[in-house]
Amino acid sequence: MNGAKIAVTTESGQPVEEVTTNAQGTWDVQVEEPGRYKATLDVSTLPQDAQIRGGSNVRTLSVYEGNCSAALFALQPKAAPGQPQEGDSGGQSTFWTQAAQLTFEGFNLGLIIALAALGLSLIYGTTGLTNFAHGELVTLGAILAYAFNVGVGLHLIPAAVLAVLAAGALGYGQDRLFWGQLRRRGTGTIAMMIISIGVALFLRYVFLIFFGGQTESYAQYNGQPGVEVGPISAAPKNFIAMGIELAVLIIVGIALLRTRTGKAARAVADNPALAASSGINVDRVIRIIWTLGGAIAALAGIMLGLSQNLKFTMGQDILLLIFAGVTLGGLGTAFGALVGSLVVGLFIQVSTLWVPPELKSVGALVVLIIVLLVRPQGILGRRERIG
Amino acid sequence: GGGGDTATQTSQSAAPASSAPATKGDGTLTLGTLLPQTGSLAFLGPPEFAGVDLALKEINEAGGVLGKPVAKFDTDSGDTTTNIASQSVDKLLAQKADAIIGAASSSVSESVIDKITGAGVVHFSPANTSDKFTTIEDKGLYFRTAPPDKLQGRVLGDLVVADGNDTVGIVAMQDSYGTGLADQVQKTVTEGGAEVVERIDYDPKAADFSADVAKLKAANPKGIVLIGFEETLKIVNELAKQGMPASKHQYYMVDGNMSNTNYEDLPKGTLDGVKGTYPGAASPEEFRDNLMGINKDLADFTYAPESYDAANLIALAAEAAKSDAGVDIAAKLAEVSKGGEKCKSFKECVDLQKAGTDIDYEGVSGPVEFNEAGDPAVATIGIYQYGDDNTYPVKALEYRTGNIAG
Amino acid sequence: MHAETTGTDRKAAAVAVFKDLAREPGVPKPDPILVIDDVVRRFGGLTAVDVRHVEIQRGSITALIGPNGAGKTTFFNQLTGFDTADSGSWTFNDRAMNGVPAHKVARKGMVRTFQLTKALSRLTVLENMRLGAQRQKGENFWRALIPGVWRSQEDEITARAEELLARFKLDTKRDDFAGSLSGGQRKLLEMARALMVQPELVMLDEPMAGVNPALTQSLLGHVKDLREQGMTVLFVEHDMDMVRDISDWVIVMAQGSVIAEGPPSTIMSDDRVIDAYLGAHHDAPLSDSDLEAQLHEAEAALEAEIEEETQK
Amino acid sequence: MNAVPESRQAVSDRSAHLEGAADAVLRCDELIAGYLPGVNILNGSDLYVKEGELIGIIGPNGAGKSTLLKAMFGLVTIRSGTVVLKGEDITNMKAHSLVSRGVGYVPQNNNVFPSLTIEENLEMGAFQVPGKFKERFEFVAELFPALKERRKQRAGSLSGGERQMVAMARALMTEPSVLLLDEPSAGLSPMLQDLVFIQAQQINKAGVTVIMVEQNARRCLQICHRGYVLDQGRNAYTGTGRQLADDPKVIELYLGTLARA
Amino acid sequence: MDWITIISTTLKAAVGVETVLYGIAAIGINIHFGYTGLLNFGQAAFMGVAGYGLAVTVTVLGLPFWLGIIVGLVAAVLLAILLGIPTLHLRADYLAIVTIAAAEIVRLVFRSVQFKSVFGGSDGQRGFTDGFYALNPFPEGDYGFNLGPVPLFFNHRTMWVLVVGWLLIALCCFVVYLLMKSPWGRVLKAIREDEDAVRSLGKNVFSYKMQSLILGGVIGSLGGFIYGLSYGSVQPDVFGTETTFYMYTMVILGGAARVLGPVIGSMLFWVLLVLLYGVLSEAVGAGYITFMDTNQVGAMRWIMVGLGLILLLVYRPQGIFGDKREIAIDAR
Ligand SMILES: Nc1ncnc2c1ncn2[C@@H]1O[C@H](COP(=O)(O)OP(=O)(O)OP(=O)(O)O)[C@@H](O)[C@H]1O
Ligand SMILES: Nc1ncnc2c1ncn2[C@@H]1O[C@H](COP(=O)(O)OP(=O)(O)OP(=O)(O)O)[C@@H](O)[C@H]1O
Ligand SMILES: [Mg+2]
Ligand SMILES: [Mg+2]
Repeated sequence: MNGAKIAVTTESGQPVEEVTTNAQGTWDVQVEEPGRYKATLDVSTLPQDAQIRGGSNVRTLSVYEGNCSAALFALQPKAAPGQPQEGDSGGQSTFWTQAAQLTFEGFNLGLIIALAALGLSLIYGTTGLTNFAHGELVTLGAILAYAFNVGVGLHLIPAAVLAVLAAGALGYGQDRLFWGQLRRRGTGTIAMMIISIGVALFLRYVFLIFFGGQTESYAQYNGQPGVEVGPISAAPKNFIAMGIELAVLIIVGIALLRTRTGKAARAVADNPALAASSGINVDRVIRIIWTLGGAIAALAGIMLGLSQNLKFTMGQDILLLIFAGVTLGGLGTAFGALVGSLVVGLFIQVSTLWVPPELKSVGALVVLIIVLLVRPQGILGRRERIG
Repeated sequence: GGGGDTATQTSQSAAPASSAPATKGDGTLTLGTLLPQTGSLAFLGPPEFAGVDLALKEINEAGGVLGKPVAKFDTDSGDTTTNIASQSVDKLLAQKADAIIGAASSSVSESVIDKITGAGVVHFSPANTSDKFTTIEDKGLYFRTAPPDKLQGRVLGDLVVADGNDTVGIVAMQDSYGTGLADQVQKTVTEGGAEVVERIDYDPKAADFSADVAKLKAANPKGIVLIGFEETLKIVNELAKQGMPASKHQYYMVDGNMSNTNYEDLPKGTLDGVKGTYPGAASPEEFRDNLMGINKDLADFTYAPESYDAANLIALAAEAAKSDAGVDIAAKLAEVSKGGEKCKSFKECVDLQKAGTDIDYEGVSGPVEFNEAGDPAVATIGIYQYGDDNTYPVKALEYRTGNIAG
Repeated sequence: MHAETTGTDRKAAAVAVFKDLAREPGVPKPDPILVIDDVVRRFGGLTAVDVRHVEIQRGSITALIGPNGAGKTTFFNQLTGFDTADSGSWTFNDRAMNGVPAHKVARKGMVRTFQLTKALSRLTVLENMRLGAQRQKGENFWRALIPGVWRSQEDEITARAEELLARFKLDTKRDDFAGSLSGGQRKLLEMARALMVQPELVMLDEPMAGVNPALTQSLLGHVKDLREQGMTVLFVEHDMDMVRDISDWVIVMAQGSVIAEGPPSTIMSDDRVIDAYLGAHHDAPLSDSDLEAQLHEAEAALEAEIEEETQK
Repeated sequence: MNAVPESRQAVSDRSAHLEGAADAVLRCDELIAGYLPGVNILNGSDLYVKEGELIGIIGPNGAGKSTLLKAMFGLVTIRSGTVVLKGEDITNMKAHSLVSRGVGYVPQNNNVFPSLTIEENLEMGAFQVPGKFKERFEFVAELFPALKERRKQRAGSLSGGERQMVAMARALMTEPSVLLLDEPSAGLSPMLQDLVFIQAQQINKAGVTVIMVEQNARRCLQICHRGYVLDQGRNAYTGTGRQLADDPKVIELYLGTLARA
Repeated sequence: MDWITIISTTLKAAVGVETVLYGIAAIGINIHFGYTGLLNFGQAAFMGVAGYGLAVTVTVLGLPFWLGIIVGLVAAVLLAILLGIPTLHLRADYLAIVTIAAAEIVRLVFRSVQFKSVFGGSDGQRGFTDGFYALNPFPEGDYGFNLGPVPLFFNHRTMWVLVVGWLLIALCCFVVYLLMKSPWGRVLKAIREDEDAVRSLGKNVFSYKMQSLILGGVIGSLGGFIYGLSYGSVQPDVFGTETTFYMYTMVILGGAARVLGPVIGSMLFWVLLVLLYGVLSEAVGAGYITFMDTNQVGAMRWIMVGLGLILLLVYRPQGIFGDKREIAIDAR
C-alpha cells in the first residue's frame, strides 16, 4: 500500500519519526536506542475501501540492540455496512470439512492399526502369548521394505511384496526356532510375555544399529501431493493403501471364520490338547499363524511407513493403540480387531476437533475406557456361561 | 570414532572417605559425554558425539590440555523413559570426569544436574533450551551452548512478519525446545501485528500428524512455522498430502529441523522457498566436512556445532585455570568466552593463551559469551532459504547477531 | 444304608412332612427355607429357565433332576446371584434375595458348588478348604497384619478342614496344588469346600459325577449326617441310585420349567419323567437278561445298517 | 504312594496277564509317567486290548486312569515303558499323528472348544477327513438330536451334559479303529447314559476296539469283555467284566453296594 | 578396560537409587499381579501422581514437604479408587488395557502445554526436596568403603535416600510377608485363581481387589516419592508404560508371588543393565571391540539386556525364587 502514514514513537509517546510507505507498501525507521516503540498507522491515509485487520492501528514493538524489528499492518477490504464481517461466515462449513478430513484420517490410521492388531490378535488367539514384541514386527516389515527399496534399489511395490514374504518367513522361523521350542519346554504364558519384552528390546535396538535413529522415507511416493476429493484431501497412495488394508483384513477375517485352518486356529486357541486329540497338528497351525501374523504385521509396518515415514520406534509407538484396538474389539476375533481399531483410529483423529492435538490419544483412550465400562466384553466379544 | 579415549586410570587410587569434591584435579582433563545413543532422541546422538570427537581430535593434535591428552568417556543418556542417564553419570563420576557434556534433552539434564554439580563437576549441555536452567541451582557449574531460543524466536518471528504473513500457523514439538521457541515466535509475531491463527503443540511420539495438520488447514494461515526435530519430515509430507505445499504457504523452519539430509529425497521443489533460521555465524559447510571425517554416516547435523564448542570451551577454560578440576574450569569458562582477542579454534586460542593474551572464543555455533547464569549471552542467527533441490545454500540470506536477553 | 441305621428323627420328620404333600409342581411345603416365584432367564430366543413356583423344605434333602439342558445349572445361577434373572423373585429364610450379589448370598447361608469345577489351581488343597470358612478374623486387612489375632481361629479351621478332607479321601493330597487334582478329586474338593462354609442350605450341582461309587456311598452317609445337623440340601444329580437313596423329595425340571414334584419312589414311575428323562432302562440296574435283550437290539440295528450299506 | 493293595491276586504275575497279549492291537508295558518332575503317577501299569475288544478301566479317584489314557495318547510324557499300536511303537508319539493312525479319544475335562459352535466342534473332530463330515454329522445328529437343533450355538454356553454329548460326538466323527473314552457318561441324564453304553457296545460290535474309563463302574463292567482295576498307578485286578463285578473285594473297594441296595 | 570402575558401578547399582525405586514399585506390582492376578499396567501412573502430588504441593502451592507426601499418598489412593471402581468388575485383560490407558492419560496430561503452569510441561517440576534433605542426618561427605581396590562410596544425599529407601523396602516386604501368610492374602491368591469360586464362598471379591489395588498403588507411590526426592525433579515421561513393563520384568525375574522377588528382580535388572554397559563401553573405548562405534554401544547394551532377559526366563521360567511346580500347573 503506497502512501500510508505511519508514526513511530517511544513507548511513553515521544515522537521518533514519521514515515510514508513506499510503492511496495514497506517502510523503515532507524531508531537510536534499543527499547520499546510504538508504531501507529494513520487510518485516514489508507484507501477508502481498506481497513486494518483486527481493528487496532497501533503496534508496540521491542527493538533490540543491533537488530531490526518488523511491524505489519494487514489490510482487508472494508465490508459494506450491514454485511457480516468476513471470517465469521463459513465457520460452520470449515468445521464439517475438517470433520470429514479427520474422519478420513481416522479410517486411514484405524486400518493400519487394525492390520497390526490382526497380527497380534491372531498370535494371541492361538498361543495365548501377549506379544509385546509385536510393535517390532511392524517395524521389521517397514525396515525390510526400506532395505529392498532404498538399499537394493527395487521399486517400492516389489520391495513391499518381498518384505511381506520375508517377514512371513521370519515369523515362521521365529516360531520354529524360538517360540515353538519354548512351548515344547512348557514355558508358561507369563514367562513368555516377559520373554517377548526381551525380544522387543533386542529387535528394537538391532534396528537402531542397522537403521539408525533418524526418520527415513521410501524412495517412491515420498511427499506425494494430495488431491482433493470432496471435502477430503489426500494423496493417491492413501487410497490405494486403505484399499489394500481393507481387502487383507476382510480376506483374513473370512478365512479365519470359514476355512478349515482358520477354524483349527480357533480350536487351538481354545484348547490345544483337545485340538491335538482331534487330529489337528497344533504346531503346524501355530506356525501358519505366526507366518501369517508376521506377514500381516509387516504389511502394517509398510503401510505405516508409507503414510508416516519410518523410524526404529515406529512400531513401539503404536503398540498401545494396537492393544487398545484388540481389546476394544473383543480379544481373539479378527473382525473385533478391525472394528476396535477403527474406533480407536477414528476417535484419535476426530477428537482433535475439540481437544488439543497433543492430547489426542487421551481422547481415544477415554473413549476406550468408557466403551469397556458399558460393554465389558468388548464390542464384538461374547459373554461366557458360568458354572 | 572414539580415538584417544585411553584414559590413564592408574592414578585412580581409592578415594578417601568423605572427601570434598576434588578441587585440585589429577592433571588429566577428563571429559564425559552424556548423549543419546538410544531413546527417542537417538538421532541427535551421532552429530553430538561427532562434534565432541572432532573438538577432541583437534585439541589433542594441538598438544592436549595442561600438557596431557584429554581423556574422554562416552555414555548413553537414553531418554527420560528409562533412568539410565543417572547410571551413566555414576559411571562418569567414578571415572573422575571433570566435565560432562550433555544431555540432549532438558528433562534428562534436569534429572542429573544435582548429581553432577553436587560432585563438583562441570555440567555442560550442548542442547538444553529449557529456561529453567537459567535459574536452576547449579553451584555455578552448569553451562550450555544451546541455541538460544529467545533470540532465534525473535529473529524468526520478525522474519515471518517482515515477509508479510498476516496470518501465521505454528506447529511445534511439545517439549521445552519446541514450546519455548514457539512461545517466542508467537510473541514476536503478535507484537509485529500478524495474527497467530493456529498454534499446535504435537506429541513427537504420536502415531501420525494428520489431525494436527488438518487443524492447521482449517485455519488456513499464510505462513507456517515448523518447530521441531527430524519428525518435521513427516509433517512436511502431511502438509503436501493435505494440499498445503510450500508453494502455497510460506514455511519457516528452525535449527532443530533444518539440517536433515532426508529432505533431499523429497520430490524436487517440495521445500523451494522455505526459510529457516540457524544459529552460528560461519557457513556450516567446512565444519560439516570435518564432521564427516569423524563419522561418515552422519545424516543430521543438529547440535554438532554446539557440542564442538562445548568441548573446546572446557578445554580452554582448563588451560586458563591451569587446573582440570571442574570447579576451576567453571570459574574460567565465562572468561574465555568473552572479552579479549577473538579466536576461532582451540589451537589458535591456546596459542594466544600461552602468549598471555586474554581470549574470546568464537564458536561454530555463534560467538558464545556466557552470562552469570552460564547461558550464552550473545548469538548469531543466520537466515537461510531452501532451493529447488530441497537444500539450503552455504551462504545465509543474512546474519543477525544480538544479545539474547535483549 | 449308613443313614438308615443311624436313622433318627430328622429322616422320620422329613418323611412325615412329605408323606401327605400333593405330587404336583409348585406344591407348598410346611416350612420352606427357599421360596421361588416366576424366575425367568432367556438367552436370545432360548428360555433356559421359567420356573413358576417352587418351595424347598427346610431340613430336607431335595433332588433336582431333569434332562441335559433343562436349565438346572442356570436356575442355580439365578438363585445364587451368579447371573441376573430376566424376572422373578425368591426368598431365602423369608428374605428377598433377587439382585443380591453372589458373595452376600453365600454369607446369608446359601452356598452352591459348580458343575464344571472351580478348583483354585495354585492354592493347595488345604488352602482351598480354609478359604471356605466364614467370619475369619484374619480376612480383615488390618487384623491380618497381627498374626496373633487370627492364629487360633486358623487352627480351628484347619482342624475342621482336615476332618472333611479325610472324609473325602483327599487327605493325602492336602499339600498338593488343587490344579493337579484328577477330575473326580476336583468334584470332591468342590463339595468339601462348600461344606466348610457351614451353610444353612447347600446347593450341589452334580456333586458325584465322576466320583468313584464306593466313595460316593460313604459320602452320602455324610450328607445324611448333615441333614441330621439341620442343614438343608438341594442337589442336582443324574445318578438315580443316589437320588433314590438319599433324597426326601424330588423336583423335576424339563425345558426350563418344573414339570413334576414328588417323593423319589413315586416320581421315578411318573410317565412324564420317564419320557423326558429316565428312558426305558431307568428303574433298576440292568439285569443280565436286559443286557442280552439290549445287545440283540443293538446287533439287529447294526446288521440292518450293514445290510443297508451293502445294498447301496 | 506305595501301598499297593496286597491282594493283586488276578494279576499277581505280569506274565500271566500278558499271555493273552500276543495279538493285541494296543498294548502298554510297564508305563511310568507323571506330570511333575520326580512324581510318577503311573507306576508301571500294563494293559493290552485285542482286536474288537471292549475294555473297561475302573478305580478310585486319582488312581491314574485318565493319566493312563493320556499317556497312551501322547498327552502325558511317558518316562519309561512302551506303547505299541498294531506292532508299531507309538510311545510319546504326538496325538495328532495317532489320530491319523485311527485312534480316537474323548477327554474327561475340557473336552469341547468353547468358542467354536457345535457344528465347528464336530468339524474339528473330522479334521483329518473333511470329506466325511456331512455323513458323520448326520450320524451323530441322530444319536444326539439336541445337538442338531443347536448346531450354531457356541459350545462354551452349553450345559454340562450337552458338552459331554459334543465331546462324544466329536470323537465319533473320524470313525476310529481304537477309541479311548474317559468317563463318557459323566453328567449325562440316565437316558443318555444308556445311549452311551449301548453306543459303545454297538461301535465295538462294528469292529472298533474300545477302551473305556468309567465311574459308572457296574454298568461298565457289565458291557465290557475284560476289565482292569487301577489303583495308585498300577493294575490292581484284571479279569472279565463279570468276574470283577462279582469279586467281593472289588465290590467293597471300588464298586460299593449302593446300586444293589 | 577399567574393571575397577565397572565393578564399582555395578555393585553400587545393585543397591542404588534406581534399584530401590523400581524395587519398591515392583513390590506393588507383585501385590497386584503376583498375588491378586490384577494386570495393572499403570503402575507408573501411581508413581507419577505421587511424585507430582509432592512436587506440585511444594513448588506450586508452597506447602511443606510432609504435606506433599500426604497429598501424594492421597492422590495414589484416589487413583486406585478411580481406576478400580469401573474396572475391577471386568476381566483381567480389560483391566490391563484400562490401566495402560489411564497411565498414558495421566502422563499426557502431566506433559501437556495446557497444564504447564501446574505440572510444568514436558520438563516437569523441581525444587521440592529441601524439606527432605533438611532431615538428612548424614553430614556432607562420602560414605562407604573400599572392597579391595574397588571403591564403593555414596555421597551424603544419596546415602540418605538409600537409607530411607531400603527401610521402606524392608517395611513393605515385611508387610507383604505378613499379609500373604494371613487369611487376607489367601483370599487374594484365591481371587487370582478364580473369582467366581471365591464369590461362591462368601467373600466380597470387589472389596478385596480394591484393597489390593490401593495397597499396591500406595507402595508404588513410595517409588514415585523416591524418584522425585533422589532426582530432585519429576518429569512426565519417566512415568510411561515402559517403566511399568520393566517392573513387570523385575517381578517375573525375581519370581512372582514371592516376597523378595521384586527386590531381587530389580537388583538383577539394574546389575545387568550397568554391567553390560560398563563392559561394552569400556571395550569399545579401549579399542577391544572395533565393529561398533560409540553411537552403537547404547543400542548394543539393550540388545544384550534383551538377550539376557530371554535367557534368564528360558532357563528359569519361574524366576529366581519361583516355584517350578506352580508354573507347571496349567492356568488355563
Ligand atoms: N450363556 C448362555 N448362552 C446361551 N445359552 C445358554 C447359556 N447358558 C446356558 N444356556 C443354555 O441353557 C440351557 C440350560 O442350561 P443349563 O446349564 O442350565 O442345563 P442343565 O440343566 O444344568 O443341564 P446339565 O444337566 O446338562 O448340566 C442349555 O440348553 C444351554 O445350552
Ligand atoms: N495336571 C496335573 N498335574 C499334576 N498332577 C496331576 C495332574 N493331573 C492329575 N494329576 C495327579 O495324578 C493323579 C492321577 O490323576 P488322574 O486324572 O489320572 O486320575 P483318575 O484316575 O482319572 O481319577 P478320576 O476318576 O478322579 O478322574 C492324581 O493324584 C492327580 O492328583
Ligand atoms: Mg448343569
Ligand atoms: Mg479321570
